[in-house]
Amino acid sequence: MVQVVMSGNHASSYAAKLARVQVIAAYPITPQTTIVEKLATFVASGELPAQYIKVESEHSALQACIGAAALGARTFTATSSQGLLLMHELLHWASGARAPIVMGVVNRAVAPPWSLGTDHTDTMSQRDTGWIQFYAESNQEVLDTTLIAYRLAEDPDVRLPVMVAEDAFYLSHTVEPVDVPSQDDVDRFLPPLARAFAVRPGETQRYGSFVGPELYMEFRYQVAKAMKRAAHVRPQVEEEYRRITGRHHGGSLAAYRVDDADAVLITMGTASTTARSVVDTLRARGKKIGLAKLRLFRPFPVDKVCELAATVGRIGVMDRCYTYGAAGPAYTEVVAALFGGLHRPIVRNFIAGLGGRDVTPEAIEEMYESLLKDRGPEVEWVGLKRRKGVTTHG
Amino acid sequence: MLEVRFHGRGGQGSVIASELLAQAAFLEGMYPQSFPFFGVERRGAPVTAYSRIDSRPISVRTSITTPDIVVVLDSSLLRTVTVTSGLKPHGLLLLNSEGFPDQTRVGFSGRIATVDATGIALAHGLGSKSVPIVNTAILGAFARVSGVVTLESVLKAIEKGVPAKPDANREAAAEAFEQVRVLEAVVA
Amino acid sequence: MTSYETEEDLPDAPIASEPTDSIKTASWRTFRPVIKLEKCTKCNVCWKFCPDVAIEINEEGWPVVLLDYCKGCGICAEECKPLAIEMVKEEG
Amino acid sequence: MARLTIPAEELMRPGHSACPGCGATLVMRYLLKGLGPNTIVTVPACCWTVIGTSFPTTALSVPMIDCAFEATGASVSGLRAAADALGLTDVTIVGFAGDGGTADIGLQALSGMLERRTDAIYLMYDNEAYMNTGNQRSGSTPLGAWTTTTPVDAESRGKLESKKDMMAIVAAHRPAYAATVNIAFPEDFVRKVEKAKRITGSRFFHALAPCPPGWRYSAEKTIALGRLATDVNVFPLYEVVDGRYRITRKLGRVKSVAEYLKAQGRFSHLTENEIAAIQSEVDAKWKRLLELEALG
Repeated sequence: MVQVVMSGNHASSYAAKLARVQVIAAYPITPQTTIVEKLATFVASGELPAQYIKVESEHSALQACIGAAALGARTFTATSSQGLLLMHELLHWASGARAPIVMGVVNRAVAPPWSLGTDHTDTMSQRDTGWIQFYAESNQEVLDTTLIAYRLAEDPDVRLPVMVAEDAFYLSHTVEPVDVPSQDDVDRFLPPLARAFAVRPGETQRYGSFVGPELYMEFRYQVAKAMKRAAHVRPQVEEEYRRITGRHHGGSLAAYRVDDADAVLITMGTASTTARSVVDTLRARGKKIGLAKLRLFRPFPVDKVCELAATVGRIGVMDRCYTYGAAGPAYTEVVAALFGGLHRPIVRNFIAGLGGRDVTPEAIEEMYESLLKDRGPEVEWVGLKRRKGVTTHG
Repeated sequence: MLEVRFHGRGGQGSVIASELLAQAAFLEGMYPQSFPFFGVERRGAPVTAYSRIDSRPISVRTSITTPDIVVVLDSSLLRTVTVTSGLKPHGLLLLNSEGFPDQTRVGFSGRIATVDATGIALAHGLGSKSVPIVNTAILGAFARVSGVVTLESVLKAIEKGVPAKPDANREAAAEAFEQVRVLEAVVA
Repeated sequence: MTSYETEEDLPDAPIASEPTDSIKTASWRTFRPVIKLEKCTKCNVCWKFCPDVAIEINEEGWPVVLLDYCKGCGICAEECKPLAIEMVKEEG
Repeated sequence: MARLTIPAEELMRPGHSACPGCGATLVMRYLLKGLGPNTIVTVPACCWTVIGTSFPTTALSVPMIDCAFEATGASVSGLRAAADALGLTDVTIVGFAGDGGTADIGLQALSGMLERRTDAIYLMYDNEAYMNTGNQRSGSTPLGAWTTTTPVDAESRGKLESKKDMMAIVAAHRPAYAATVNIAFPEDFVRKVEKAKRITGSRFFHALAPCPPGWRYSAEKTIALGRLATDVNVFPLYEVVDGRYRITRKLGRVKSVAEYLKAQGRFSHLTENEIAAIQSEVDAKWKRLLELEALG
């Protein structure tokens, strides 16, 4: 294991290389480009003997991976924002085909207006497509989670595609020290892909097929079951990764100083780093607050959220995204998770950091203060520039 | 509420038959609902279509599994499709065929009506020998034996509803109305 | 052919692996080709042009219509140079 | 007994759900006779999606991989890359798509595949409209043809635009091989497929697939109509090898296009001068093809 200062994007490329991916199909889009450029150098130098298909669109990128996965090759792709939206048709296809594809997504706002800044709208819009979805907080987490994603995707009980999301620029183009595991360690953790499902030349097999109303639900139920099993397989895989590398990123909902907390903020991605420092500063001023980093959005950790509500009376959910006509998607999922549980904490939704806007310590403090008040708006756009003071429901 | 199931082959006009029936029922102030079995229509391959007719707005949107009337536009289907499955015992089976089928083979002992819709259709130049267009003829017979819609509203529906040859189609329906014959139910 | 009734019967991915030979498309036809061997010159044109692979050539080289599958399209009769094939209406 | 003029092995099974007299099934049948069993076919949304029958059956003895409507070219590249990565070097990868799936929605993916020199075959079976959805006009529908979206009425005389010239578009990508094939000439069809099998690089086929319900003719005429299409020069047979054109069927006397048009219901509305306009277009294209061939 060696420590290298590298960007989040390169952390993704190194992970793909260490995973000995066999087929890469990718189309460039800011800010994902340095992932695929780095991979191109690995392939060109012979360090990574993969087939690299430089496709003419993201839609084709994912279709190429699905084709390759059908034959049993380990595949990788990466994209952002508009590219991910163009892939949408194939995202559903990949889960339906049980293709264990791993994709890096650099979260970026969707147009119009054009924006290169980070924003979770692209990946959140894919929450119904049957992909397992991780949101990383650090470059280290990007590398580790991408390797974990392959073990999870290829697990015989799972066999689902996995998305590893990282915030544009805060991770993708930010360099920081990253521990790079050795190839031997990774080979021990991640064996070659068993061609269980793969179609073989000469076989009478049709991969995809066509059904009427009598069997469609049953096929799709299998995808639902696989996603449920993924929730159980993920902790085991992450435990084994810790055993081999010594690193663990806190599971699906990573709690920090929540045990005696009056209020806890749930955050995703890089906002969690800043929020964690605010917890320490406010704790030092006697405020009993905590943080829970929502790292796994699909399958959604319902039990972990209910566990949190058992001890915390006020939960804030920071969404770096917004569902028009409703609320932030993470907030909506948290409230839904709690509805079936025993506890009724106050839950409030904070919309912040859209389009790459900084989520500053002040903004985080504002969220905690609002959360600690008895009455407040259900959804608050924090940091929104408006003439009127109060930034209430959108 | 009355439920009807049409059996035919791709290209024979079963779906249009169900739509024409809906139009006819509507013209008589009733509430119709007609829909095809959405599957793979291939010329020659078995096709099913459905109609519901009621005096009140129809309050269900499912496929029809226990029809009151089954209409078979091509009796060669009897060899491969159990056209009478779910047909209510006191229901009606209307067949496009020259003679009466052996009831046991058809597995239905209720009322059976037959009409040579193919002969009538070809006599009026509707469709070809291999793919006769029998839907309007069978609807004329339907008007007679179903007691649900009158011949007059069937003819009016045909006027506006058929893609081609409205006159020939109307004449075929009227002729089938005359020629249809009914075998009363063996069961009391 | 294995029957697939419930979710547990299904393969883990949507993979179909039974050949369509189990599907008899005979019911589609209203006409059936009848080959008059006395006119047949064993030229195999009927076998060659059948869209349903529903004509076989037996050991002696005669064409045999597989009535399980023939959809009665009539191409064989149309293309048969010696006019050895006639399309006959199926009984009612 | 006459020797078989095309390979005996059948890699397409009976029992599929094509319409009686379907040209697209013969396209598949002859393609697989030419390529043999070590072949993997990827198919987007098209008639063959349904012809291939529903679960649990499949109409091919070789693997068939379904893919999205717009992405056949990408599915081909993905399969080829995986085959190379997994050492399945001698398997032939084939994209098998309809005219709409190739000339319209799938054109970009095809262009990408050709530009990347993917070592695979892409065959467009051309029934000249979106037939699986009931005969709506595609870019490949010929001038003047009736379809459900180019009706014939006071304000509309069938399709107003000419058929998109896919062979020209593909040839501009300089593939290793491109050819037109016609099910009415199975020997020419299979010979070209066997030739293409021996070539590495991107190879393309434009296959005519007459369609009884879509073109509105009686099913038994599928082969006769296919033959006529070539004999009136509507669908000339030729191949393009490294940019050089070679016509593989030349006739002394060419029949008039009217005979071909009048045999199909989709053209039954055409007036004499509309037919004349089509005839002059056909003649101009044939003249151009002869010039291209002469370039050598």
